[in-house]
Amino acid sequence: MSMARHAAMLGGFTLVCTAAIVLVQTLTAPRIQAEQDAAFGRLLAEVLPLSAYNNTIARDCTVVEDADTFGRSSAVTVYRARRDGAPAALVFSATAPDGYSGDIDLLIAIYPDQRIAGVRVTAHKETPGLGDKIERRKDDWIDQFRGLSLSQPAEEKWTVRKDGGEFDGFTGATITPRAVIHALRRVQQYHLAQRDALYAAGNHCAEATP
Amino acid sequence: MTDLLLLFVATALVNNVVLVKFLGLCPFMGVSNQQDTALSMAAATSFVLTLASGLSYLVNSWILIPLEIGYLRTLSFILVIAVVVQFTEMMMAKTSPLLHRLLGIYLPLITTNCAVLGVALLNTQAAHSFVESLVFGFAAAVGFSLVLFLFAGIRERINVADVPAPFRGAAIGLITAGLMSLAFMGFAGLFK
Amino acid sequence: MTLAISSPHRTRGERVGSVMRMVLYGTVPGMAALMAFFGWGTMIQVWSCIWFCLAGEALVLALRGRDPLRELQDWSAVVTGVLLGLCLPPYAPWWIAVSGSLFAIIVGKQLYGGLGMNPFNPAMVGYVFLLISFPVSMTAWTPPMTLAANPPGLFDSFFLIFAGETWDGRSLQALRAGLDGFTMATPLDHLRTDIANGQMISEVLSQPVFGAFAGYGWEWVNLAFLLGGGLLLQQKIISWQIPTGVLGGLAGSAVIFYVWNPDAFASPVFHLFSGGTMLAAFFIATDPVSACTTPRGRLWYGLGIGVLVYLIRTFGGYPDAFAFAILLFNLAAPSIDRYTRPRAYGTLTERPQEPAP
Amino acid sequence: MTHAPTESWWSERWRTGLWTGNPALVQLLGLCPLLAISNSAINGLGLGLATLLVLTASNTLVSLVRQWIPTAIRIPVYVLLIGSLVTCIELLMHAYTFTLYQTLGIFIPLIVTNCVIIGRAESFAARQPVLPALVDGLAHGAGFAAVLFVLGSVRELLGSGHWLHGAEQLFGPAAANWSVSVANPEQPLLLALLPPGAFLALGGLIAAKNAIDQRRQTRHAAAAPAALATQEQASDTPIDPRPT
Amino acid sequence: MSGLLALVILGTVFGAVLGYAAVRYRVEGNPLVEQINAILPQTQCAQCGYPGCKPYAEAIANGDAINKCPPGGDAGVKALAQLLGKDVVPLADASAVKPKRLAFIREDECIGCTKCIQACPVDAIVGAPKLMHTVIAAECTGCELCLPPCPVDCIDLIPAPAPAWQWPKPADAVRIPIRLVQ
Amino acid sequence: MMARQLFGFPGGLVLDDRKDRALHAPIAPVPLPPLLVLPLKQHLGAPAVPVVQEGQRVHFGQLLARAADGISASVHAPADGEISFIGLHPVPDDSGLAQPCIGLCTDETSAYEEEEFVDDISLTDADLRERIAQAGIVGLGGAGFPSAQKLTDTPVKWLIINGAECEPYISCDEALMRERASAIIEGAQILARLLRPQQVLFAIEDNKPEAIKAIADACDETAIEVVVIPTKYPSGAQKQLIQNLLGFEIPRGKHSVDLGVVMYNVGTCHAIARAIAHSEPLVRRIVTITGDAVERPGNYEVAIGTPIEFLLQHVGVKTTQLRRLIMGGPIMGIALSDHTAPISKLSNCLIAAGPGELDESLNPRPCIRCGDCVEVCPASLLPQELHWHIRAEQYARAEALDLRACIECGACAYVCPSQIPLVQYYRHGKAVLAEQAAARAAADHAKARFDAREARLAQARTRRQQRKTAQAAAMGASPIGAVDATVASALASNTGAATTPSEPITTASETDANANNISTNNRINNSSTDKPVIAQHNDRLADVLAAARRAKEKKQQTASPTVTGTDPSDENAKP
Ligand SMILES: Cc1cc2nc3c(=O)[nH]c(=O)nc-3n(C[C@H](O)[C@H](O)[C@H](O)COP(=O)(O)O)c2cc1C
Ligand SMILES: Cc1cc2nc3c(=O)[nH]c(=O)nc-3n(C[C@H](O)[C@H](O)[C@H](O)COP(=O)(O)O)c2cc1C
Ligand SMILES: Cc1cc2nc3c(=O)[nH]c(=O)nc-3n(C[C@H](O)[C@H](O)[C@H](O)COP(=O)(O)O)c2cc1C
Ligand SMILES: Cc1cc2nc3c(=O)[nH]c(=O)nc-3n(C[C@H](O)[C@H](O)[C@H](O)CO)c2cc1C
Ligand code: SF4
Ligand code: SF4
Ligand code: SF4
Ligand code: SF4
Ligand code: FES
Repeated sequence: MSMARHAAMLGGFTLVCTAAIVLVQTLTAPRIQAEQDAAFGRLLAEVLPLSAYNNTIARDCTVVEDADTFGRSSAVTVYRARRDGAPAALVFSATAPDGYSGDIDLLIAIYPDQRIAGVRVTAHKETPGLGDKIERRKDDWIDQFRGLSLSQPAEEKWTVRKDGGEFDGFTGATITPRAVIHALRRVQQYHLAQRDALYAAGNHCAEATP
Repeated sequence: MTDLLLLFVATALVNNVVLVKFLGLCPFMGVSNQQDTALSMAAATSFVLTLASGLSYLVNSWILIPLEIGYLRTLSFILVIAVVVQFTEMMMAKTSPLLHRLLGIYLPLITTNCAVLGVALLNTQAAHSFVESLVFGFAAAVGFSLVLFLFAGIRERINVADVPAPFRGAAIGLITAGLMSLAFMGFAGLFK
Repeated sequence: MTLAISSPHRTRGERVGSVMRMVLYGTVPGMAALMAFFGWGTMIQVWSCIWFCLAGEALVLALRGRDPLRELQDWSAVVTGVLLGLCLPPYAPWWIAVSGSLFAIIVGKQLYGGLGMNPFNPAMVGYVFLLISFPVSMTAWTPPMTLAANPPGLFDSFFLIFAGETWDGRSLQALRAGLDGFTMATPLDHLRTDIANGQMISEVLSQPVFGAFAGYGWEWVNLAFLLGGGLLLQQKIISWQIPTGVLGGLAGSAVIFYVWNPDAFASPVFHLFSGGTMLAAFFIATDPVSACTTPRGRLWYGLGIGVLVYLIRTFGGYPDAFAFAILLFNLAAPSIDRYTRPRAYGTLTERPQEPAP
Repeated sequence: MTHAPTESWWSERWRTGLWTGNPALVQLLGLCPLLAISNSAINGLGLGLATLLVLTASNTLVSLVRQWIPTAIRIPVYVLLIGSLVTCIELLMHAYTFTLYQTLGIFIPLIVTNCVIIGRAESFAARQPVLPALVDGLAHGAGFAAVLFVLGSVRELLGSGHWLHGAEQLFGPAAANWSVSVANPEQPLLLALLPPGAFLALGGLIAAKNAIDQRRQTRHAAAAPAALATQEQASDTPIDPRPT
Repeated sequence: MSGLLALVILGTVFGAVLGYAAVRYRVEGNPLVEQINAILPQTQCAQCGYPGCKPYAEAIANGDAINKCPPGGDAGVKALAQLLGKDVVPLADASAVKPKRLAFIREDECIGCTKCIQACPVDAIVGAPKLMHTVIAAECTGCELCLPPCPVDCIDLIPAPAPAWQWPKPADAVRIPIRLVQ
Repeated sequence: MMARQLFGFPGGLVLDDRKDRALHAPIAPVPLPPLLVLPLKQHLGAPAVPVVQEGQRVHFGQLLARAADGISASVHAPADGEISFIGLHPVPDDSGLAQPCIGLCTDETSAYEEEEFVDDISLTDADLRERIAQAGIVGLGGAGFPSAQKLTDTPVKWLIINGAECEPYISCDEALMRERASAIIEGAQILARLLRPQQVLFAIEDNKPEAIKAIADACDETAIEVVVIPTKYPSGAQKQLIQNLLGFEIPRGKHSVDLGVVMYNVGTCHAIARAIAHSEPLVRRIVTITGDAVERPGNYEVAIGTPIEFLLQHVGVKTTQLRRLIMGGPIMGIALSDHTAPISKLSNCLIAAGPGELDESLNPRPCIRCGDCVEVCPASLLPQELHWHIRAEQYARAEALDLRACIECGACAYVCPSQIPLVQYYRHGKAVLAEQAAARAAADHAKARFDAREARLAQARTRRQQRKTAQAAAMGASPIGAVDATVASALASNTGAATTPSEPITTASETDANANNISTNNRINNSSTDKPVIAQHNDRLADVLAAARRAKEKKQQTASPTVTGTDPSDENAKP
């Protein structure tokens, strides 16, 4: 008796509550989707100017796997920007595994002519105050790579000044910049070798967003 | 195996639920005046946390994902937790009055311990497998228990100290927790 | 009505102040070695820490309506100041010493009620506070004087600390420019980052910042602190368990890894004579207030610190992990005490076996 | 509560929620979001408002359904109610305050387990008519939100030198220039933004409240020693031992 | 819609489980009440606002404040706080705490009405109707309940025998001069 | 003298003993003072009961106060004279409070009389026990436990004679052992005869070579084994000495006799020998008088009851030098605040300390947890934790940390760098715990009585109910039955204002019976079900609350004229 009553009560409440949620969900779903796309767009816009392409970049991707280059064992989605169908840029997400206290996740956009369109750090665990100047919010260090390529400066100069490279580290912190720059170098090398294959590959967007 | 071990250490120490992830703070502050009670609370929470971790994995991968109703995750998880806790309490009260006397008054508190729900949600966020979910839940429980127990030990000492009047009680407790959290930052980057 | 006075009527007397002063004497050799290798900076830091610790303590005592004059006579604030000052990079700006001292004394000690009540080691609370809050200044160690291009004198040191640059306008950066015009991380920091970078121990150790068996200069600093620690042991200011535990735990862990792969892990000797090992083992971990009190507990406490220091040094985010390891074990101390309590007289659970008459 | 709520009773509700029984400062409930989300004033305010909303609504709903629920499923039902409220708010925030939603992260769903909410449901709403329950929810929610905001402000100011940064996330683009920059130190007090800073700041806040109370009390005691006795009856739900 | 259905089923099942558990695992009594009652001083004086210690123990188990029993004093509050893991709070009515006293019947004035006998919760008064009554000092808890019923107000409260001298707690952290021989 | 394996004991201290000062001369007698003051309680247990009146003449050795029931010891006259008063007088006691004493004005001619020697062989065991008990002998080692009550009937395994005298300054036992070894051994033999131990051990610290030699000589030809133990305070404490000699501990809550060990102090043995051989009750003892302010330090044979002033005068005290006066040793002794206090049976030493000799002020600082106290505690306690908890009034926690195992030896306080009066904390803690235990017992007792009463009332109620129904049924049946029922119901009803003439009789007699016999009530309580108690609870509840309210009103009326809104009828009822 009490069992049935409890079951009915709880079932009833679940029904009402779930119904309310379903209602709200139905009402908000389109807007959430739009916001999500917009958010992805905003992130992309940080590394790649909107004017550079005109396709729906979130729907044009290919998936590659290269643990050495991208620093992750799982597949990596590469987004392809096109302008009127012609290649405009490739957007890679990569990980620099040798940060001071762990992985540094990057988003890197590269024009077909090998120039870097933009770089952003999407996640890291570096020491606040020391290594975290790689964040755009904290410092504009990360912006210096825009427009550079593997030939300018030369490939062997893609490291911190302490190791004989072109780029400044931060006061008291070279590990983090070194890790970022090395990751950039690797991705550029990959881009150099694989550019055409990447643009040509079939369209396949994985679930994950960067 | 080493992966699981690393997950365990990382969850229990490096990303400690209480001091780094900020989960389960209410029981952490509330049930830490004595080590004995802290121990009971830790045991009860560990049980529920591990169980709920596993169950919520099942709910997630058998119901929520196939039906594509991810937005009902919170609701279904909390329902699972509330029922687990309530059921455990009732069962324990009958079958093991001794255990119930030890843990009884803490069990209802666990429903509102956000570590339980938080760990379940973090599990799905990190896309853990079933075994990983269990390990993660258990490690979080161990981390919770560890800091709760140690904190209770410190508080027993503070309770006999001449703390300035405005700081007595909760304030000095929180400051101590702050210093603990400062100390736990030493684990940052361990086995990165 | 007479005031009842309980026995004993003769005691060894109140000796807190003299115990604390003894600790201060113990630090003298180490402090001298630090100054010999790293210049006047250390002395200035120690000096300012002492005064700000005393000021912070006096302030709180006065606010609480206590008698600062009586309580400052326990000298514990001076010990805190000295130990904190010894841990600071020699040319850290003045406000580092100020904020560290005040945080150590006020939050680390007086909020708990002052001497004897604090669960955490105040000096280490101050140090970690600084390390987390101001990592840039706190990781800026200078090279030993003999390696530096142009070491600052006493005057310069003053200006460097209080005005940010030397008399003739050289900044800390310029001073840090040591041998090859580059950075100066501490030897432990070097070890950590270079090994992470894939170098072999032998390569790493061939750099000039490394000396005969540990960091250049640091080995002598550690020997000097060991000497001072010996004095404390001999004077029975500290008990043997904690230093033995710390050094044993550190060396023990180092031996295991070193034997396993001497190319990737530094030798036990290197660990024992690097960074703040001896200072921590004899002066900091032994702070009676925040350590364990039972004899067995002290051994476990020391061992735990030693092992944890090794783990964090080798696998963690901090090149010299003493502050964190000590705070973490301060945290565990009451619980360790709880489980290492000596068995009180008459509480044997099984029946004593009686020897036949 | 058999007597009709008087005016002083209402003001007492507010006083309890905001000060004497403040969920965050006195009852020490809902600490997790309080500490995790208080790294900036706007984040704090955002979560505070969300909590306020949920608390008010849940108190009202619980009070509405209180007669029909058997004890065995009492907690699951409350949790269900709260859970669905939270999910709705989460969806709405996701749709309308997207960036804030991302910052607050896991702590929005965790409002469900915010002990303040279930605490008020259990100890107040489940025994009171709708209107008092609603006001109680408002008062406690406001108290909680206020503490979140103050704590966020303190930490933001100490840790980064500015205040109300990112107001546009909550109040729309027009609020973008509300941000006040107080100082721009070369090395800000990073600690304030890190977990230890959260604990220390809340500890300081509670101590400050205690200090105010204690000072008031001593002044009070000095002024009117007799008044103390009558003050004591201000307990939350007076229990009448007489069987009714 | 399928989601709705799935959750409703989940809810129904859970409701059933709990309903079953509520029936299957019903328990009577609360061991906590006994533990609390063991701490209360058993004076049965009703100063806590409950008719005796046990009812107050029940009230505490249900969440009432722990600081309402004056005979238990601060020590009692402390013990309760310890048991229940609550914070120690000062007694609600500190003025009600007074040194222990005993009832004493002025025997020549007693009219033997037996009203006090009926009031005494621990049977500490003996006497026959119309004859004088007397209080058994060893049994009297000093609860004062016998005072109001007495029609001739012949019951006094006398101080209980002074406790033996005991060592006081030493003064804290101040210099203590030791009285020297004059 | 044989080498014997010693087991040692944890902790302990090596102290500068300074015993020599008092040992340079033999034991010297002190003349009788004009007034002797004899405290009624010079032992552990209940005070003795005076058997003389003020003004009564008494003679040497006459019983003045007999042992009370239980643990107690009698008091005898140390001289001929006249009882001058029976009343409060300062005594050597920590509290400094005056205590009941008997004053004895001694006759000028009075002197010690040597009773003639009696050979104990001629006495039976029972006689011996009786004599020891009659002589008012208590343990002279410090605790003052009545010695006769330690003489069990069952044979023990070990008899230990405690000649350790481990505390600095005190040398009365040593002097006794040097000079009167044979009498001590005689006493030990008597004890051995009564206790029939398998082994008799005589423990002496190794800093007393002369005493060791004297005792060893006296022990020749006897079965007594002299054991020399290392000098380490507190090696003479009973538990530690047993641990040291025999290697086991006395479990918590047990006495040494439970493990077959009985221990007597050498002074006690001497007193027993005198009581048996010379029929002399315990009326004098050896007292070490020493300290920098004493002109002629030494060991003196003093009549019990001799005022301290008199003694000081006799040995010569440098008044300008005198700083503190301690009865007992510097570590365990009692601080004296009144010079008129007498020497009691337990006064083994009197220290008149000069400048700097003893602490003249305490400068306690907070405990720094240095652990020095842990190292010296012979009971393996954590003295600092005990102190922290007692300081915070967490007495139960201190108890859980085995506060009861503390022997108050003071080693911890001696070494504490913060100069914390640790022993005082422990004494305070133990006192509070004892008080709490007593309150707990009283509460349990009250609860038992309360429950019994509730049960009785409930039963009466059910009985009345039954009668009522029976009455209703019987009414029509027979007139006799109806009368019976009325009477019965009247007898059964016992509450409420509706007083019938017969009712209180029942109440009173029931109350009486219950007051005297709780076990009966308990039986009733057990046999009755819970239900009626709860049912009638509500009735009682109203009564009790009304009573409580009235009590409160009464109080308020006397305290302040303001009357808070109460029922006016109530007020009328109780003006
Ligand atoms: C506690 C601590 C945290 C540090 N965190 C970082 C970091 O996050 N990123 C980094 O590059 N260096 C960090 N460092 C500094 C490195 O260990 C190393 O000293 C530095 O990178 C060397 O740089 P320099 O050659 O410019 O002095 C940290 C050092 C310490 C002691
Ligand atoms: C409360 C109490 C009861 C005792 N009961 C006995 C007893 O029954 N038999 C016995 O031989 N000794 C008894 N003793 C004596 C002790 O065992 C011990 O001999 C005495 O206290 C002297 O030891 P001390 O001076 O080391 O304290 C008792 C002592 C105390 C305090
Ligand atoms: C700390 C301490 C020290 C003691 N030292 C001695 C001692 O040196 N000599 C002694 O005879 N009794 C000493 N006692 C008393 C003994 O424990 C025990 O009471 C006594 O030997 C029993 O004999 P009695 O009953 O004849 O006094 C000491 C007690 C304590 C607590
Ligand atoms: C052996 C010894 C070591 C000490 N070490 C420290 C220390 O590491 N840090 C510190 O702040 N105080 C230290 N002190 C001083 C003092 O104990 C400390 O400030 C207390 O924590 C204050 O309560 C030490 C004292 C002694 C006797
Ligand atoms: S006030 Fe205390 S003693 Fe009196 S009835 Fe209430 S609980 Fe019992
Ligand atoms: S005699 Fe009076 S005061 Fe004593 S217990 Fe009975 S009712 Fe209470
Ligand atoms: S000796 Fe004194 S200061 Fe040291 S631990 Fe013991 S009580 Fe504390
Ligand atoms: S007085 Fe007690 S605690 Fe102190 S050393 Fe002696 S036995 Fe141990
Ligand atoms: S909010 Fe209470 S436990 Fe997290």
